[in-house]
Amino acid sequence: MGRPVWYLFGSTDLTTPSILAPTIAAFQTLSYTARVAARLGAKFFVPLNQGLAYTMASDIVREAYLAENKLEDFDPLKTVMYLPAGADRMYIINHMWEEQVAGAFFLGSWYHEAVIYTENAAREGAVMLGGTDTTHNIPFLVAICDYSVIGEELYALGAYVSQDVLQSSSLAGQDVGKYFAIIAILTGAVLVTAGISLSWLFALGW
Amino acid sequence: MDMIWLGLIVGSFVSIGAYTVLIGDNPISKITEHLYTGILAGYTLAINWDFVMKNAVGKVQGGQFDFIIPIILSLMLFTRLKPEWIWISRYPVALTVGVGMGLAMRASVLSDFVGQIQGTLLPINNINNIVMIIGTITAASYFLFTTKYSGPYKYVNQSGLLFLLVAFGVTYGSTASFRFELVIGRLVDMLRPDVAMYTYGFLVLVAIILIYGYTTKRIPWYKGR
Amino acid sequence: MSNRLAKISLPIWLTTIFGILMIIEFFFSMPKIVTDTNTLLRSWVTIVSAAALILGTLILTIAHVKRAYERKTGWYYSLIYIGSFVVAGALGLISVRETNFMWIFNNMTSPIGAALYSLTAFTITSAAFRVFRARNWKATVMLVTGFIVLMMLLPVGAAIFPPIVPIGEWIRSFPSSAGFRGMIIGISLGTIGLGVRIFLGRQKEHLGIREEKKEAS
Amino acid sequence: MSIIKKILDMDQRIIYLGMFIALAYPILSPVILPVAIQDYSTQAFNFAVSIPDGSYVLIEGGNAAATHPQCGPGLTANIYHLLTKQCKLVFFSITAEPAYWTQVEIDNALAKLPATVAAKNGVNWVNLGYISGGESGVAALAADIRSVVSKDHFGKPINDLPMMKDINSAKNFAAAFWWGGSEGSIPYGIRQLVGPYNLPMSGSCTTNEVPNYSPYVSSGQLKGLFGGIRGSAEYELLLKVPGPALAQAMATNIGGLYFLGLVLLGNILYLTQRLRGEK
Repeated sequence: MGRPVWYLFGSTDLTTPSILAPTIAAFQTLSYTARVAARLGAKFFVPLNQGLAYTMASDIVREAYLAENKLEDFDPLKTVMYLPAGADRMYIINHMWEEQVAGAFFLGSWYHEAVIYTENAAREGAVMLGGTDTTHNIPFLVAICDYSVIGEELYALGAYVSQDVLQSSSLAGQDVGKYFAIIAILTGAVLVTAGISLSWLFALGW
Repeated sequence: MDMIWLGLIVGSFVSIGAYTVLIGDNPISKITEHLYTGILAGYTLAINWDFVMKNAVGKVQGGQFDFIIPIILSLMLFTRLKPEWIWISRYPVALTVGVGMGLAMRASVLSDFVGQIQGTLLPINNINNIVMIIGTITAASYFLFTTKYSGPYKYVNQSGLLFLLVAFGVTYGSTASFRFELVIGRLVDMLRPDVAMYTYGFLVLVAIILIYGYTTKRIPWYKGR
Repeated sequence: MSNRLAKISLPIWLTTIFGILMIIEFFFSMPKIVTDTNTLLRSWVTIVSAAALILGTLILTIAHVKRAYERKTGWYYSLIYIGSFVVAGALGLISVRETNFMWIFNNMTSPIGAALYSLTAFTITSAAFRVFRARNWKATVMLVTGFIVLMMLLPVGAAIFPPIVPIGEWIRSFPSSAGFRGMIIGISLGTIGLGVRIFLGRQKEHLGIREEKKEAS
Repeated sequence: MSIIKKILDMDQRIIYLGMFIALAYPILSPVILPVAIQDYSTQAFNFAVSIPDGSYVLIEGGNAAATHPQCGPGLTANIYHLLTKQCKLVFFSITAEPAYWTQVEIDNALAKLPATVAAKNGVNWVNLGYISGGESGVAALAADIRSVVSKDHFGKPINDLPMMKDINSAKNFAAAFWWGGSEGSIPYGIRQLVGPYNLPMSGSCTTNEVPNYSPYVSSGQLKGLFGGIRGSAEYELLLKVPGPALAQAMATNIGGLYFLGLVLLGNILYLTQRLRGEK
């Protein structure tokens, strides 16, 4: 008992759209997780390595604690913490040992840190949930974590835990997109095999 | 010349300090951690201060008065130091998320969605193209949320997973190779003939501390797990 | 309700407006004023994010000063932090191109950064030893492809078993490429879905807004 | 506890020590084996050859301290190659640290160049330095260089540089090279340069990212790709200018074999354990 739960984001550079999207998706899950952690009185810790992401996460966790009337458990300097990008690696490894992390979430845009953190958390016997949409490090999250979400599932996770009907129904919309992609590929491949060039379709100037 | 030589020695010392996190929680890695965090925080502060001065304040001084707005937005971020005012900092966040999300959406429509479909429109005349088409389709359908996991979809789903796992295996292998290159890049600097003596000396020191800690069990941070 | 307007509605509306401005510029030809506004907005984002990093370092420093002042466990480490922060920050604020500043950067931060970065080589090996086992067909697929690709990339692989290079390149170019392609298509749809949810104001956690809706279970 | 279980639950530190030795030893006594050149490197090299002499080339330098030892030699070779073709180069970096290393790599290439080749700062090459804003920064740079930077890496106003007189957007360039290091930033170039401006682009990244970008290479959005130290070594071999990459590429051998050996050992022991019916 008393061992903490960590929520890690990986890379959180919000000026980069391809990193921003998974980070925002992970924020929605953070909101839910922080609330559960506050309700159960678990020690919760969120280190981040980018200023704007830090301000967002700090708001989210604070609001979650407020919603559960546990604001006294929220330490503005400790629960959510900014660490300069790069230095967070040493901090996290050292403190995973020291605090014997019991549970860890690895959601967001993950780069090389994924394997360091997951392996260290595994050594502490932590239960891990990992998920990212970066293709570079998803293998480690899949192989090492107890539970993993792959690619698009990361975006669905946030909508799913929100229990908002409209948000969940947007997932069905995404499925329509996938059916469209599959049909487009199949018809396109058949047409190309038949010798019909489709390059005009993609030369619309965009 | 002396500064370069000193730099190499300091560089290899702090590198070994960083490598000691592999051993576990220990004072050398703690010291390196705080040193590194401090320097990096100072560096981040300085470089971003320079950036804001050059690109916002400098431009306002140069007569581009619309750059007053980002300065105000930046100052709005600092209101969060007082809990009642936190909502003010939502405005800069709204700007960032709006712009970023818009860029992400438009980019993913074109280069990810359309571009990848376009790349898969291959003539079905050899095994490579067939593998490509089937793999792309099944891997995409692995992520269908609304389809029940039964009937023929079960096989589609499993073969999609197969392709994804192959991709993961390839990434695993190439990442492993890349990591070795990284260590080698670092070791090449640390084991240069002119600084190697110091590196070895420091390594021996770390080793002695570790062996002492292990044999006497006197150092509490050395926990076998 | 002006309170609600300023605190909740307006930020959401602004997010939507900025987002849509970025999107329409891309798909339709827009008057110059729109493209100019967008260029301006993008440069504002870079300034705001730089300012946010300044804020972050200040808050981190406050935390360390507090820890040192209250003599909490490990306070002496905080002194190291404060010392190095002051030295690096002061040198950098004088000039980011100052030689001493660059010396610290090139000879201390860069090596530590590189060393930390390369820690993955060690953890990847122990992780591979621990989890890379043929437990079921899924793990076996990953294991075998990983093995082949690593053999291909090592110069020694071609010396031991020359056909490994074409085999590895084929796996890398076709099945693996196809798997990632499917995943990228999914991710792009996920991004679009997320954007739609944000622009409709349904997903607003990132603004730190909590609505008193029904009890989340 | 059986001996097999003991080995399978081996302390990670022993593995780490073995890895350290396996990687350090070949640096001290290198063994050079022949290198088979990969397709992607040949494509990228041919693309570099096909750039018309004297045209403008945009180069993103993304090698940080960690990736400089592996991708740096390749970028150096690339700069050397393009300058000998009288191309005019514009460098920029989208993260702060690589701005420094890009300059190091430029200097390395300048030092190697024969004296007959013109390589003057401001005339033959310009380093714009660090561009903030990540992908948005790249988009802004591609649209209007002067809206993003007013001074180059050395603090000189870019309007004073003779080479920058005619160029202000991605339209002015004939080709781009994206030396992304491990930033994972090659897609930014594809989305913001190749997509909107049809700028042909080739690049380099670390070995681990090659599979992620292989879809882009096969779809033609990337003209070629140099992967990691092996890619750098191959560029040096193709260009026939010796550099430091080859010896380092060889040093990965023992580490890799150690890794593969461990994986094999783990699997053999695991399967014996399973056959014996132990948990």
